Amino acid sequence: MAIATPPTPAAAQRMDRLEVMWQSRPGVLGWLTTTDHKRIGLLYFWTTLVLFGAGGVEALLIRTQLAQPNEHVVSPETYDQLFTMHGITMIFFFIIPMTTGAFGNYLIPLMIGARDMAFPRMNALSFWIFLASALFIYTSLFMGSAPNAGWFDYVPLASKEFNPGRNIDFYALGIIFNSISSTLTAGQFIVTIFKSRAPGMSFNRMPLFCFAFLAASFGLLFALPALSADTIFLFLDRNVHTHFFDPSHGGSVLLWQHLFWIFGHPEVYILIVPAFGIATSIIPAFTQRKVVAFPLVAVAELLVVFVGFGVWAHHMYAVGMSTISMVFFAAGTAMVVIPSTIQVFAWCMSFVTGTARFKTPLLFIAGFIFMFVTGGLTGIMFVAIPFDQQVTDTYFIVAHFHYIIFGAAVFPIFGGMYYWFPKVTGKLYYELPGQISFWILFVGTNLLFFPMHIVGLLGMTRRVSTYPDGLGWTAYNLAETIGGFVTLAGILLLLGNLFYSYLRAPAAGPDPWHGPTLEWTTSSPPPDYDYAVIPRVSSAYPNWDPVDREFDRRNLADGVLVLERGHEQPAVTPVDARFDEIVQMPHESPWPPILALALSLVFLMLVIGRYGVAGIMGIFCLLALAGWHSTEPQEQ
Amino acid sequence: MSLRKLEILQWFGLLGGALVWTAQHVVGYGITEAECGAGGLHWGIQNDVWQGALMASAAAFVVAAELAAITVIVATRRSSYESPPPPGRVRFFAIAAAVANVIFLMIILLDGFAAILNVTCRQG
Amino acid sequence: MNAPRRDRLCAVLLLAVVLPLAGCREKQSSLAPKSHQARDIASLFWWMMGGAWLGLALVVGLLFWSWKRRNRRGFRDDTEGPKPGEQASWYVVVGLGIAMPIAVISTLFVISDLFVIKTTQAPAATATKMTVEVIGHQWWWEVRYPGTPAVTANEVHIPVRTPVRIVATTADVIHSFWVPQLNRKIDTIPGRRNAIELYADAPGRYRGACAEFCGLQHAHMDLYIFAEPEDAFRKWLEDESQPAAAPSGDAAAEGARVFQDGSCSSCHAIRGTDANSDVGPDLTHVGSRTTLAAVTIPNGDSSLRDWIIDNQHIKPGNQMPDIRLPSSQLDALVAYLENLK
Amino acid sequence: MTDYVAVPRTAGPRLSNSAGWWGMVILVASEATLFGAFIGTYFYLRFRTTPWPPDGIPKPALVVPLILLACLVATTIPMSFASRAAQAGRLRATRFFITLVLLVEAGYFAYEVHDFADQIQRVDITRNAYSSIYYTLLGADHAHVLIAVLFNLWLLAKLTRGFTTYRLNAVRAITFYVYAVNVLTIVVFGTLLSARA
Repeated sequence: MAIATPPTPAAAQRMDRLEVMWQSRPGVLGWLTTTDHKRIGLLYFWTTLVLFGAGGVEALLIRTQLAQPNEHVVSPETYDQLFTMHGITMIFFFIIPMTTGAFGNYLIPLMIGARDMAFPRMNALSFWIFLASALFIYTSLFMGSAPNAGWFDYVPLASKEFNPGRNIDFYALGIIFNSISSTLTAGQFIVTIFKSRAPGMSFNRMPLFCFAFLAASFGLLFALPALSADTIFLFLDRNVHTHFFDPSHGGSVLLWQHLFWIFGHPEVYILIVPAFGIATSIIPAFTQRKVVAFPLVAVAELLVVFVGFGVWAHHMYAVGMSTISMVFFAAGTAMVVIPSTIQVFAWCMSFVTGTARFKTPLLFIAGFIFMFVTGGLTGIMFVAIPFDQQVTDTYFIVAHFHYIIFGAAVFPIFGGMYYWFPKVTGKLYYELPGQISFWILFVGTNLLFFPMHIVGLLGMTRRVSTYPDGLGWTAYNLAETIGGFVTLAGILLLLGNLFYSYLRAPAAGPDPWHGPTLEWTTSSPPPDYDYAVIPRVSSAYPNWDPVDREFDRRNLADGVLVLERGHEQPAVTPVDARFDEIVQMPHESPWPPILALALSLVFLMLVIGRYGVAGIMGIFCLLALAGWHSTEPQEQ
Repeated sequence: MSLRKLEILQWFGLLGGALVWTAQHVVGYGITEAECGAGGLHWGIQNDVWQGALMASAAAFVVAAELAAITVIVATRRSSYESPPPPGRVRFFAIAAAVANVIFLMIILLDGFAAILNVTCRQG
Repeated sequence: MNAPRRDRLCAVLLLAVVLPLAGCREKQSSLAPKSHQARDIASLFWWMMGGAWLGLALVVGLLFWSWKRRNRRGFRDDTEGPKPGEQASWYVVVGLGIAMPIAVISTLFVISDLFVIKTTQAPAATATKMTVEVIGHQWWWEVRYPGTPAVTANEVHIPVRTPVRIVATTADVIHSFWVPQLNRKIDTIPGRRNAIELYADAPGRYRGACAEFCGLQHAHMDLYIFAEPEDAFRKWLEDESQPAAAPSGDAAAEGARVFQDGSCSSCHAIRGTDANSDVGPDLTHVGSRTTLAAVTIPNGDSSLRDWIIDNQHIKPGNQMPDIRLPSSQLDALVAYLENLK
Repeated sequence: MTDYVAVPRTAGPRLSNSAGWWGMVILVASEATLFGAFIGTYFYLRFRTTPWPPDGIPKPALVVPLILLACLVATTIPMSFASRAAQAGRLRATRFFITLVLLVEAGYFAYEVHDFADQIQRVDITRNAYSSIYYTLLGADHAHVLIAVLFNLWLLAKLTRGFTTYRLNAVRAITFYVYAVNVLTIVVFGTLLSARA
């Protein structure tokens, strides 16, 4: 029973007061200075969608070049920049910001019954920095000197000697720039989930979605520094002539690979864990059943990231490490599978023992399970070091991780778009085109990625700008390219359907799915203050606890826990979510975009080698920070 | 058993295994690097001895954590993992720990034995 | 015609250094193993793939079952009440989600990383009678036979049914030496000497490639392994060790002069002449190779001529400039080089 | 149902640390991981190089750095006093202790910068991998002392206008940061001085 409709006139007045208190400025300025997690989520959504388009165009250009042997659609130099930018874009500028930035920002506070993130201004900052870093790295593409040594950017190919241009400096700085944003987001989520949950939402009653995003945030927090260290070394080697990666002066080229994959492998799990979270939100809604084996699924989401930190060198089996070193990572690779098998069977049993309503979102989750299991099973094969050494750097790997990253990470994003569309827009979507878009995407992606297993086993290596005829690869590559364009059609239909629904579809009401979690108790789209009254929570499926919801309505009527005196929200104890105190939240602020601007000037100066000017810009950043903290929440 | 004791056991069960596996993984791999790297040789480390000792102690610790978790599960059998905290939360994390520690134990045993049984410093 | 016989026929034809005839289609496939290492890896794959299909079938089966049951009476009130089938589901999750995969994957770990790895790991320095040094360059392979002056490029000759220790190093960036039909791959890492064993069951020509992205022409950095009977191999190595034969005939002599005086000798070596630079491939016996530019184009008068004047179009970005020569000199140069058997 | 029913507590001290403090913990965790990567790099390179430090490079000095380290770590005590004074609402005491910490840290930083410049004159960062990681690690550590200095400066500026909840939280958070930097410096010095072993 939704609390969207005020039970009494008094309640209505309270809601009006909250409305005044929390609404953000109208117009563009409102969007620039906003600290509303929903607006920031939408900003993230639109930005990452555009970048998804860019990465998709790059992918299709690659596939067109590879459609036939000995093609000349693009030059080798362009091709290298294309596949590098494709990787960087899809990983750093689409999936991470789309899941954490868009879905996380919009939904985490709603799911935990909060009114905003723990650090709203920092939240805005993370978006503006993200946007700046995206513009920064795409500038290089339009200057024709985009990163061209692969997203993995191995030295010495990325060293000054073999890559004298600015390409790799853009890579190094762009990655550091972007990871500042990701780190802010990650810390943001951890603290928000620890401190801002609705009273009563102890860890054993927290939605699985939040466990997933907690896991992803911890992953980002501890994985990104390794990449930062690595890219700092790279920048120093290229521009200060240090010797971290230079064997002739005691350095090691494998150092780059170790540090890169210490980040890079957890990154893979960081990409898919939010997808698990989306799946574990959609499954209960469309099977009308709590997810099977709740504690095991929750711990699995955390474990997959944690154990994921111990497997990095399985990307490096071919570099000639000693076997006794490799087995450590093979053993980790073997057991990191278990959390995933736990979840897969928990999801399947939820399908079986619930009543599955195969609406579009659930179809996407079913498709996700299929793709994830396929990609996971080929992943298990890399426990076998000799087999990995045979297929690594071939298209078999490309197939494997596209099943994981497109199939397992992006399908739930699509499913989530449909699932929360009514919540975000207040409109329903059209079901039939939705289901058609799923089937087109399902066929398209499998046609696109499955043949890659085969060509890989037939010996086709990765990152080749073209390939010879007569090795039995041609037909498969053509099929993949066709699949690529089918996938494009599916995505266009999906977006078109949502757009048309936004214009034409009937209103959805607060809770079209009888969804399990708190966001379905408030109106669609949610008001600026999210919840008129701090909800009472006594299970991980609060919207299915009518007693508590009735309790909320009484509270609203009696004015208990409405917190209408200011920008207020309760803070709780981290573990058991006991009510601790009422905290004042900061309101909109112009400083986040200003600081982001100053910071991007720092990076621009660094990339063109004006270190002195960069230092001055750094001082501007400090001034911006000072201005930022000159206003205190209490003083409003 | 008092709730306070259960709390301690639960956190030990949940975090103990994780930390020990982390340590064993980093140190174990570090030993192989030290053993097979040019700069490490003069440290005169016996890989097999170290790996064996490391595996045994880590495994013992993880088993202890697992036992702690099981103790908590048994002690809280009257409440469910959905009950109000602390009991519900304690049971919830104990169940989680019981699974996690099995995984940590398996990794420790697999890489420990493999690091001993494979030829030391032979390029793979 | 069955596979072994066909391969033997190919081998015979190849020993005569003619281009492969249509019909003996070449492979770079890890699923067509021609050595015990590659065979172990392939059978490992087939077993894993069988298991993978079973696992996928299991999951798809469960999803399909739920689809069959989709029209039952709704559980709407169960969302507050007891959860249907929770107990049974726990057994499934713990059994199929924890116990079963731990058992299966641990077995896989033991088989592959304790036993199979013994056959694919690098051979000890003393383990093989013979060592060949392969040096990766952007974008071609230099091949040296320690103990002999023999130096060649992109075409490695080895004795058949003899374990050969390949020492893979690099002159510039990271490459990866990979001949799928004979063994797994090994990267060439600056500052490291990595080793791998090559063994061929049957005589024949095996295609390999650079597997690690190494820049612009990564796509055109392939190589051939020629596995030959012991005596044929000895003969080849003997010839390869010889310095270049003196140019026979006026054209060739003219060509030699062009080579020495022109820009060629500033990058290429021809043993027995003053040209001894090692920037580009050693051309002492270039005429006896089957392909040019790391298996980019077949070797032969016309293709060699095209390569010299137009290589930046054939292999854009490669480190050799297009050489502009009056056609008389070009003919002579081609005649000279093609006679370097 | 014996549940923690959501009822706002009006009186009594806070049950758990503020969000601001947790935010600082997150920052420190991220920084610590960065230094973990640096230190891992140090030993990874070390396992490949013998002798260590490479020939022609003097072993790092022992006495002076340890004395300086002792001074820096000593700031832990006044900082804890500052934190306690703040929670007790004693503004002047808080300002005094923070100023004390600030002075020691500033002095430490000034000397270290001078010493850093002096060392880099003798052995340049571009000499070899050892010098590269040595100066990177050392410089990064000094940078964090500088951040602590800036934090304390900002705190003093804020405290000129008395206490607010926000500033009390800030004192606790920055106290934690100062502790963290002190521990970090101990670890970094330990790593660098291990080259003498």
